Amino acid sequence: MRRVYLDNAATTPLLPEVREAMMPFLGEVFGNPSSLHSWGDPAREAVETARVQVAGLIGAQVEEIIFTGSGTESNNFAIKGLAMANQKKGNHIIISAVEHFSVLHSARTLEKLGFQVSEVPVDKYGTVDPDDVRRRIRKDTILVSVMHANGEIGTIEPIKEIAKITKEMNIPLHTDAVATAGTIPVNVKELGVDALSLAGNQFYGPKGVGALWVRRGVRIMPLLDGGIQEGGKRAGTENVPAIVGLGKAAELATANMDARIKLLTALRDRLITQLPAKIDHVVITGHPQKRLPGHASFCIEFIEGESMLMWLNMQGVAVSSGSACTSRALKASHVLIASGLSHELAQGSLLFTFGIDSTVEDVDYILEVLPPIVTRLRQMSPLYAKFEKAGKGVR
Amino acid sequence: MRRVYLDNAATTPLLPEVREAMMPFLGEVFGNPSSLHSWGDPAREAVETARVQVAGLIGAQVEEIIFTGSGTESNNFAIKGLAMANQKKGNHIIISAVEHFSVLHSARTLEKLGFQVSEVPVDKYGTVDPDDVRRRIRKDTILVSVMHANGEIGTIEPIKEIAKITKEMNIPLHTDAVATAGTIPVNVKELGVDALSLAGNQFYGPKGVGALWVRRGVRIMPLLDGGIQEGGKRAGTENVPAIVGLGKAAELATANMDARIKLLTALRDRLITQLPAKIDHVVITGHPQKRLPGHASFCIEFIEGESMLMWLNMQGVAVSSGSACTSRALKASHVLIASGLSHELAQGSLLFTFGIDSTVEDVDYILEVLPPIVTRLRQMSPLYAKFEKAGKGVR
Amino acid sequence: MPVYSQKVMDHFMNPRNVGEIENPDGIGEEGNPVCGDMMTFYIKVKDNRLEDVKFQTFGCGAAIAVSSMVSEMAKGRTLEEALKITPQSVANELEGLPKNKFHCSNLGAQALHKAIEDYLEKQKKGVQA
Amino acid sequence: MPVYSQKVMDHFMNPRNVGEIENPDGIGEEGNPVCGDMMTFYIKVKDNRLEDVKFQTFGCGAAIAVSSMVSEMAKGRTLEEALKITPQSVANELEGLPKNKFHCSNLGAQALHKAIEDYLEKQKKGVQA
Ligand SMILES: Cc1ncc(COP(=O)(O)O)c(C=O)c1O
Ligand SMILES: Cc1ncc(COP(=O)(O)O)c(C=O)c1O
Repeated sequence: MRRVYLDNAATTPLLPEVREAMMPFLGEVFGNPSSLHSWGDPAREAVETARVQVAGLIGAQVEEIIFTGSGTESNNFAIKGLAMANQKKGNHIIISAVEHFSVLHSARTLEKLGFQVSEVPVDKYGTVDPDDVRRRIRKDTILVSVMHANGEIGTIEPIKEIAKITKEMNIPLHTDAVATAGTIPVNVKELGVDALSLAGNQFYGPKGVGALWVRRGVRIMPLLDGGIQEGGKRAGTENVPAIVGLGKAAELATANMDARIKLLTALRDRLITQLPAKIDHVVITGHPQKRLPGHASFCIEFIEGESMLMWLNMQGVAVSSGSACTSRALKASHVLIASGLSHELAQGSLLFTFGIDSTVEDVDYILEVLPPIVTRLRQMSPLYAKFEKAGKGVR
Repeated sequence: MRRVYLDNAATTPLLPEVREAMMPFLGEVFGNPSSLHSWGDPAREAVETARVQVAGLIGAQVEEIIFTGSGTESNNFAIKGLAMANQKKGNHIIISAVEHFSVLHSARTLEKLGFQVSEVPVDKYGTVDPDDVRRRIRKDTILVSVMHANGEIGTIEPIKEIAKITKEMNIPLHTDAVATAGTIPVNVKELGVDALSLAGNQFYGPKGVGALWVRRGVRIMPLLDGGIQEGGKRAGTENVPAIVGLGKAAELATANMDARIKLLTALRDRLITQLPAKIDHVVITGHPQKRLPGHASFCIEFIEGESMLMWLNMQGVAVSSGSACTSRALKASHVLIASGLSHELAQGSLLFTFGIDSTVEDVDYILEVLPPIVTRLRQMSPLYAKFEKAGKGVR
Repeated sequence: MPVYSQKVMDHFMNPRNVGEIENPDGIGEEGNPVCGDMMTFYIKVKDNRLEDVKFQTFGCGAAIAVSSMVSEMAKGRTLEEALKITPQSVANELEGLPKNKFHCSNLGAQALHKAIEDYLEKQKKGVQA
Repeated sequence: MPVYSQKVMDHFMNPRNVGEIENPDGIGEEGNPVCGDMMTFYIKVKDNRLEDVKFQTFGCGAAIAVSSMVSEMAKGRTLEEALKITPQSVANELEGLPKNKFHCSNLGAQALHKAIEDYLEKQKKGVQA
């Protein structure tokens, strides 16, 4: 059976070149970078090389890169660490309504500790209006965090415009670039942000490693206390092979970004234009243009995501959904709801995220196998039956 | 040149079997365990297999194992998470004076947040007296944390006896078993603790992965907020290859523990008995009997650790030191100072930690190369000159 | 994939008794799109027995399998017997349901009961009228 | 290993002028065992020149290399010239020192200056006596 992996937003495969780069550090070169003897030297040098590579990917100063264990850790570190370090100036933070849970729930935890959190709403494309950020800024606002792009609906947020406002007001701006760094150009200077999260497994690097970039001079409290690895900002023995892999993945992403974007955009656009031609009552989620290159997301009306996902899986296709049944919390994606979709429509969420191994044939395979699945499921859907009887949509 | 790695306390090499177990997850099997499609299945199953293996290592219930990114993260999670979750009952926590920085500095951070921290002193062997713990327990004590064994001086602490006290008083007891789990028998039921930290790179598993065991029913607040991986207790895409490696390393440690202990104990005892016969004015640090099997630690009087370490390194030997110059914070080991050593003596700290690849020849090589180094350095030491003139020790 | 039993997968892939009954004797609806699962059961009753049972389901794999299984368990049974079908007995017949799926998707028995109640209600009204 | 320059490694491995001078004209001690580095300098002065310089050092590689370098830089110089030796000039001659090592281990120049001051002090006293 054809196997088609279209869930690169969940995680990407490791590039062979990245694995090759990691291998020595899973073998001979096992030293601890903190060690003063010659077993530590190559490990330490490898970590510093990776730091240069990651800094290069986002146009940062090398010493400003802090390696972490995941995108989630980077976000927790940023939100909690920046808020805690600036507590004397105030206790109000602003995030968008479509942030990843690692930002959202970090903010919830801060609320329990006495911080106040404002959520900026989004429009029907999931886009934040910078003026909505401005309106929420108060005298005691100490942090704004808006993601660079959303992994569920692909929408790219106007970070540059938000940064103009936060800069003017002298408030640190963090952006969760887990979905963008290594995928589209990300330059911390051009964006104008003060802190930025990224993760290896989003651009063909390893799992278990991420980075937080924090502009020099911006104070942050460590999330992991202990030894003085990472300039005293993130304790713990460095995960050398994973860091090396992240560095290599960053280098390859920098070198091949244009070509990758070209490929992914073509595949995405093919699916986005052709799927609605094959299936009625399909809504594209996220911004129609300002979206991640390999990211095609839809809601298919009258039916539910998990059952589509299961049928697709039986056809060898891997996708995601933001439906309640596919989430372990059994709640429909907060991103879809924040974008104004009804719960009913949100249950029909399907998310195709292409990767650098994807092909036109993959798209065509989807266009072939999905319509009969939709038909089948609609035939047993009470919502579809009602719609047909009423002769109109139920939205 | 002979290469002799005697710094296994810093990190251990990856066992070939462990690497082999990890390899598929750095290749074909790259799925996200949270994914509902068939790319997620083998990743999820592998993580659950590893959970069984790690639970087996420490005699825990499988569901009680939470995977983390390092020993440091496990300790931060335990100290901060247990304290925060029990804040309503009180705000006093007790730790020992010889804890690893990841415990010690977590406690410092809690102090900044309004918690009160008592430190239990240790005797000259670095051993905690359980009665000293008892004396510090107050009505508002919500957490006690004492490490299972110290990585710098090898001393094994009387956790069972401390657990009797904390159980009687109904206070959660955490133990940092990073230096013991996978090395000596660790059974959470026998120890009687409520939470326990361990790390992969201490027993021939990978870097970048650890685990926290928390007894069912003990409340803990997440350190990493976000998705609901790890039962909602530790968010972030699982580091599948590293978790698989940790599981395999745990399995091998369980199977081979007795043989390993026998080997390591013999090497340790050979060095501990013979080094003082070859070099005058050597002090053994840590407990003479109740110590980690592969752990031989000394202070060599009148000279400083880094210069010994450099000379040993030039002879192909890797060791550690607790001297100020070898620490990045430029402070002598708090463990040595807490054990009552003078700063002067602490500067002469040398730490040999054997591993399963170590041999009798390694010990003999040390006994051959170290004495001339010590002689050479003492010849240029003003302290040694004074001592010789005075005709007596300077301790 | 969610850890579904073979039985669940079978009923998900080949659901029995899908559809609508024209002029049914009773209709029962359960669930709502917010939690992601919704089921409608249609019944035809003859001599106190469920002569026909059909359903429509919007929902996850488990919800579809549950509906199918309920329809199969109910068909041909007396009303009293059908009212004894419980979420637990459905789950048992399906050789288990994932823990987190139990409550949300296992609404089939309730939907069936509602259809029977609807029938009984109508009967009462018919008698009264 | 700490990132030491070749020059540092050379002086660490082959320190020049190690030892004590019998009946020195001046002695200077700097540092203490708490911070981990301690140096003693001995000087012999003739015609306002450092005829001989020796040292003893307890400390890390950098501390040993610094002492050795200072002794080499000072030997044969006039007192005035020797007093112009600074931690920075020593570090420069050593082709750099790791940043975190600069302060703690780079006490050689001070120890030398103390020895010279000791000598000058004694001279003064000798003149006064
Ligand atoms: C935008 C964004 N932020 C953060 C994360 C968290 O990454 P992880 O689960 O790898 O820690 C993700 C994961 O997909 C994401 O899409
Ligand atoms: C007793 C103990 N606890 C915790 C740690 C922290 O481990 P890591 O630096 O791998 O996070 C160590 C490291 O050696 C240790 O010895």
